[in-house]
Amino acid sequence: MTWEMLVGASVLAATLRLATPIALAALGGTMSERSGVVNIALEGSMLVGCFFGVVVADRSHNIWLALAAALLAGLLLAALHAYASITLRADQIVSGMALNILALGLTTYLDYEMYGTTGTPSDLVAVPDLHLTFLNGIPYVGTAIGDQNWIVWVGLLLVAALQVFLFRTVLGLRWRAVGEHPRAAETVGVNVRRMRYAAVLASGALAALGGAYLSLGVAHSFTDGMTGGRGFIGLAAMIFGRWTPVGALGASLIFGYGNALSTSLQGATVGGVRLPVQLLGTLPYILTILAVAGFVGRSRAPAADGLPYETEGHA
Amino acid sequence: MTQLQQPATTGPGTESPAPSVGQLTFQWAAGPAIPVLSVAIALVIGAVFVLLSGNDPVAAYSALVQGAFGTPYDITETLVSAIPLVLTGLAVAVAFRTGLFNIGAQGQLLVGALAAGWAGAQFATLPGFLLMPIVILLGITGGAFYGGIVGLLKALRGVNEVITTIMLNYTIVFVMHWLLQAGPMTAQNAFGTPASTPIGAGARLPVIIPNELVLFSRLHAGIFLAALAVVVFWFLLWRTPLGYQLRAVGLGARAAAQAGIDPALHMVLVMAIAGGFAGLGGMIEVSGVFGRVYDGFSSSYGFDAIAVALLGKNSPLGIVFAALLFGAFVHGGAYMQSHAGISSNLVAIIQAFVLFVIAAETLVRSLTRRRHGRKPVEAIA
Amino acid sequence: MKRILAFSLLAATIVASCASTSTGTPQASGSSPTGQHLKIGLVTDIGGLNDKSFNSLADQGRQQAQAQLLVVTSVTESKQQADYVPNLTKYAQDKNDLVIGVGFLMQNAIWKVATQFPNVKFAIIDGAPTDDAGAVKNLPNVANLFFKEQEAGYIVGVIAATMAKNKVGAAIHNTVCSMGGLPIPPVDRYIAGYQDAVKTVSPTTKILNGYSQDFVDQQKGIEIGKSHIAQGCDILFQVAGGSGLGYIQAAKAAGVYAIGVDADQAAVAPGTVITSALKKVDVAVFQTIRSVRLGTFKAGDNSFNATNDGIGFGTVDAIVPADAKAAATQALADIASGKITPKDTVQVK
Amino acid sequence: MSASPPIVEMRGVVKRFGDLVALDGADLVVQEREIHALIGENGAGKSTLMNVLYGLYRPDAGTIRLRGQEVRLRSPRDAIASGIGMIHQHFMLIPPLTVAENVVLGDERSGPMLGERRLAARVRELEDRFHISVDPETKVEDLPLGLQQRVEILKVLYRGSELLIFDEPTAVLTPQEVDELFVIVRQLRDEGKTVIFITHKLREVFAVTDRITVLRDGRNAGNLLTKATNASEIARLMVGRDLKPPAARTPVQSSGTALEIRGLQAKSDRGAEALKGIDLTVNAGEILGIAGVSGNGQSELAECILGLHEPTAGTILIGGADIAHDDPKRTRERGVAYVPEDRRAEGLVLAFTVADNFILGKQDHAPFSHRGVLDSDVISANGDRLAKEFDVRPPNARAIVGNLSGGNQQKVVLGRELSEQPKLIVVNQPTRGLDIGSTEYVWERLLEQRARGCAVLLVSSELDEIRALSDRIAVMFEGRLVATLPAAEATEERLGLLMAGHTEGAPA
Repeated sequence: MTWEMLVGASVLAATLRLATPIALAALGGTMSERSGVVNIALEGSMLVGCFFGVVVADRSHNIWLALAAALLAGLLLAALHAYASITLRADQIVSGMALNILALGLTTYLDYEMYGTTGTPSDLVAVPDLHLTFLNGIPYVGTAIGDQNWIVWVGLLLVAALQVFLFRTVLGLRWRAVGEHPRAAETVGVNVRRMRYAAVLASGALAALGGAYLSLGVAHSFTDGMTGGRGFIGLAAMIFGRWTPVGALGASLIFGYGNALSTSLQGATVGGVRLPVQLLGTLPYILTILAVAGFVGRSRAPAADGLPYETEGHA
Repeated sequence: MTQLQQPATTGPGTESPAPSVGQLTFQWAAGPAIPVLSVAIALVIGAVFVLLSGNDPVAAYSALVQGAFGTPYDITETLVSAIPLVLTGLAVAVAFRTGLFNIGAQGQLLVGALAAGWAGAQFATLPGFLLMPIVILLGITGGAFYGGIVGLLKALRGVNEVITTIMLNYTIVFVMHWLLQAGPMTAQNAFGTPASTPIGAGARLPVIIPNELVLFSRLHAGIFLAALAVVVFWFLLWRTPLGYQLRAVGLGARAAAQAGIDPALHMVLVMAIAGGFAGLGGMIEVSGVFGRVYDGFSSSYGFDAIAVALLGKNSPLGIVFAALLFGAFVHGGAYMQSHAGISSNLVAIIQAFVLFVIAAETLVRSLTRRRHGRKPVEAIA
Repeated sequence: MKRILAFSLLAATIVASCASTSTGTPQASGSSPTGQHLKIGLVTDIGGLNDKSFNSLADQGRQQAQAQLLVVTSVTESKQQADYVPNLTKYAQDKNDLVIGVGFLMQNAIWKVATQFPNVKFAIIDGAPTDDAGAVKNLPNVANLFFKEQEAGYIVGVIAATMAKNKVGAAIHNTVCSMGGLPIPPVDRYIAGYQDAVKTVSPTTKILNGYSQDFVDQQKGIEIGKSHIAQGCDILFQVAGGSGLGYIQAAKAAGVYAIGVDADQAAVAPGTVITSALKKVDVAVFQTIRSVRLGTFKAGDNSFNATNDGIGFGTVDAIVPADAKAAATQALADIASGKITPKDTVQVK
Repeated sequence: MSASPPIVEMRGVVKRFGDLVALDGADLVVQEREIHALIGENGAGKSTLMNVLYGLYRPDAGTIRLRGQEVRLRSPRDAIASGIGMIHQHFMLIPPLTVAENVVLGDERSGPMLGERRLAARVRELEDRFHISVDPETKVEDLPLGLQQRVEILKVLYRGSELLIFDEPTAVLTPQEVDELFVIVRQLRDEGKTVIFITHKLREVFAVTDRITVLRDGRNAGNLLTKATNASEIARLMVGRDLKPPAARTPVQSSGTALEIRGLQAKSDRGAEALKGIDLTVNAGEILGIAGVSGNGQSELAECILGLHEPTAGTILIGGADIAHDDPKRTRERGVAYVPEDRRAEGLVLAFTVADNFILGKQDHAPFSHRGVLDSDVISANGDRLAKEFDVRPPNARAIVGNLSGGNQQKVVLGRELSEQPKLIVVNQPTRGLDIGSTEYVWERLLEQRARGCAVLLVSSELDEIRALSDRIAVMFEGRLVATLPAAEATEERLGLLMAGHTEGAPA
């Protein structure tokens, strides 16, 4: 085992790449739960984002349309969740689970119908990497961040923007108020339902951006179930990050780092003993548990998180 | 002393109680009419999808039903598919009853299976009356241990169980790869199917339907263990002080605490119990179906379990029915594909709609409740 | 259901007499036009029809048979490992003439079901009937369809080594690498043959190997790929299903070369995928169905290897020099003649 | 006054919730620049009527006129736009937000960005104008309840309301705070505002209001001029009968120390020093009242005794044994009963039945369980018996507790806690939010226990309650007991001063 394997520039670069989809999902979760709606359909939103982004990229050869389609798909799935949990006051967990299953079934089904034998085409338009050539000469930094995908940077920007939005703007204040005490917000004229709809839709779009990153930014193709549970890990990152965008990013980075290590440590030996490659795979998960147990401990959810809200006037 | 998930309150009043993750209080007591209706609505929506895919919904559903219940063999296979779902469904439900969201039934099932598979192979030569209890016990203990970790981390460090269960689910998948591909449990068998050494004959759950009755049935004695587990679940929760305590913590942690029921302790207990149910499920699959542990033999029992528990309203009978429904979907879905040429993924879509409509059922319920005049608690003052 | 049946019958009748031109399959001329329609069932493993690997290839073989032979076929996807037995049993109960299981995970299931239905023929891809104790028990009604993956790996290894040695195109670092999904034998046999070829053809070439620990997740494949490329690797051989597509994508993004697996993956990334190590599951399925049709069904081991065109290499990209291609063709011939026996255990882990 | 139309005129308002008729043709007429009391027992319809006026509920029948104009108020937004503001009984504040954020929420007037400092300045300006003082940059969750109420008032003033509705505003305040509130309310009237003051406390009606509307069972029971009426008349109108005089106290019968606390220290959940060395004793057959403003350590004291809160120093002796570090289970085994402050969150499992709540904490021993199995026959018989004995209405032990009224919920708590002959009862705010009838009931039960020889530690911020029940009264201020007086010496004025921390020169 060498330092290069643990903290080399390429490990950092991989950390960022691997953290990005998690962070986007976690960001989506944060926005939704800050308004008081638990959205465990993030995984589903990511997956439909992956798939429909690829479909439209294939049909239109226009990356902007493809991205828009990805976001729209995630948003539409979230809209179902919003309708169920806000309008119908359905159980938010059940609805979210249902939509995850739906997303997996639907994308797998359509993928087979559309690309069953051939796979998605090889000439898909994609979201390019951003080559920061001026960093080339700088050791470490150039390798670490010089060739990241555009969506990585957009994701980082979104973290900053949403942190400011939630905690420094008027709308953010109302957003949080609705998640903490919807009655109080409503008595001062904040439209709880509209706010929550916006939040859930936003969360779907954010998760779908994470999906689009995977399919259009990274893989340039679609395979069934390619999100591989990142939406759920994003959920964990949201809680670990204490329902703040910056916290969610931090949690995602820890997870991404563990994941990067499980790659970089392959072949490494400790005291002459080779690390079994299978066990390296546990690194990101164990690292996350240790991090949460070690220095974060309990975190408090928004007070009204997961509670359906009944507008008084209709009683 | 204990950390509670109750929202902090300002003045003396709090929000009126509303169902939340931890407070799924509704029961099948209100009768199965609404779930049955929900399933029907979901089937209609599913039919639209079948139509859109260019197939005949009537043919599809008749193949689905025929595949699941068409012959005695199919019925026994539907039961075989339902057994692990019953156990993992109980694992999710018992935690829900104490206010915890156990996404970890999947991992707990795998640990139970590994523990049972290890014991069954390690003591393979023991006679059944000795070996079977050991294997059952190890399966339960393995799952309970893995679930208990979640409870302990929550009790001691306040770690949200959603995080731990998700992470532990993934962790065990990789540990299992190692154990069964290149680790201490790996069997030396032909062409390297990653699997453990076969368990001894005494650790096998016998098939309970003789060939003369149903030819080649796989229905094994695990169904009795599953039935017993359902009874234990019911008895534990509604007939024992411990169950009372678990439900009290789930529905009112602070009230339970002041009455001398330590929520932290009960969170550990309930996660161990949940893990025990799931672990037993893993043991049953190893002893009743496979005879050894195959790497990755369970891809989704633990996740379907969440749907099963929710669909079954966390009640014993509800879980049995929900597991049977999902078992029928699994087994009948295969037949639908081979005989009606309909993608098995459509079954997943229909399952999703069943759940979704169940979720939206709250609407129906709240409408009926409103009509019967249960006023909002704060409405009068 | 009837509609589908009727349509396939019609199609089968029309096509049955036509000579096949695809994928070097022997012609279906032997089929008797007056014979009964055979019923064939195919059971995938949990990878499903959409795996773009052996399940998908097996299904192509089935469809080809449906089109060219006088057979009625259907397919069932397995969702869990516990489904193998009932899915095979249902086909046997429904009086299929041949039931094909895809993948070594079904070895025990095929043994169980085949012993119960001695009058039904079975075939298993990548395996042999295995009893509950894990011992291989050949059965008179089961054909075991084996592939010598190490031979396919060896041949593409020859191409990779030749290019690396001669520093062709982007391959300038004299380093080649491979990535498996998990270190399990069917994966490692490919990698073993590949490494054996490189060591034989170009002993100075550096060899790297890694595992994505996954057969689905593309991003993990990409990360291994990036890590390999950073270490100088410029020819990447993937043996990891969907995850391997990510490995190819990493090569494409870096402008280096990749080698596909199982199916011909040239179309995945033209210009990047220089060739593919083929494991002709479709051929094996088609031939087995045909053998039932012809009455030449052979129980026990059926090896698909260099001698019978069961393995091979796929479309060779234009960048590959003629000498490399010639060396590969020669290696194929040498393996077929027994001059070369590729190793089947991985040397560079 | 007849020159201009009344600022509020509600006529024939009907509001039903399912089968329950909350308002049955209620009228309310409020003139401009007056402080108008809306008085009635719990369930009389006061809050419902105000929620209709505030746009939270839509009436099933009736009209609302504001300054003669008929209006339809569909939401609080409409009400606010019409110049109506409500100071809610259960504060509509968001604990993790700052005072300033709470005040401006929904009407931020600051462009898209918040600009915390600008907001704070704006709120300070408002505070200066109405002589209300609270730090705008503190988080609401860090404020005592009295100050939180000021935030509620600021919220309403910030929105330029002309009519302010105070919904039971004194329930959580100390006498000093009540007086300060009255000053603020009068100032508001003098600034030209109109105030509706919902209460069921007669004293407050006479202290501050100009005119009175009495509601009973959703209908008007009387409209009176404050100056021209008296307490017994209003009480009769409210209750529909004459009130019993407060039960007379008999002298302490027994002696012997039931509870002895020495040097008790504890930190609050937030880590602040909550108890700074408490010494007290409670004798058998005695009620010791702990008076004080909420948040001065009373809850921590009660919770330390029970074992819900870990003391950092000191001893708690019961029967000679130190129970300071025992958990609630062991403490209760020593005969300690507990009536918690927040009965909905702490006292009861709302989703359980009445019968199940009666055995909370007793579920694991005889007669309710034997060898780890619950005895459902005994549990339901016990439920029926206690429901009857403690007058729970409806007298159905299978009813879900969450559906009962506050008074009946408290009866369930009492039934559970008092039915096993405890040696010591720790009672925290036992009548908060209860109507007169229920309050009387709770008091009687506590006095009964005292008569039986039980020691009672009564924590209450209601001076009436403390004075009506206690044999001795200790006053708590900032984590210390600043004085302990015999009940006879504890005048309201003296207690009030002590509660505010004035230990010196308190007139006897």
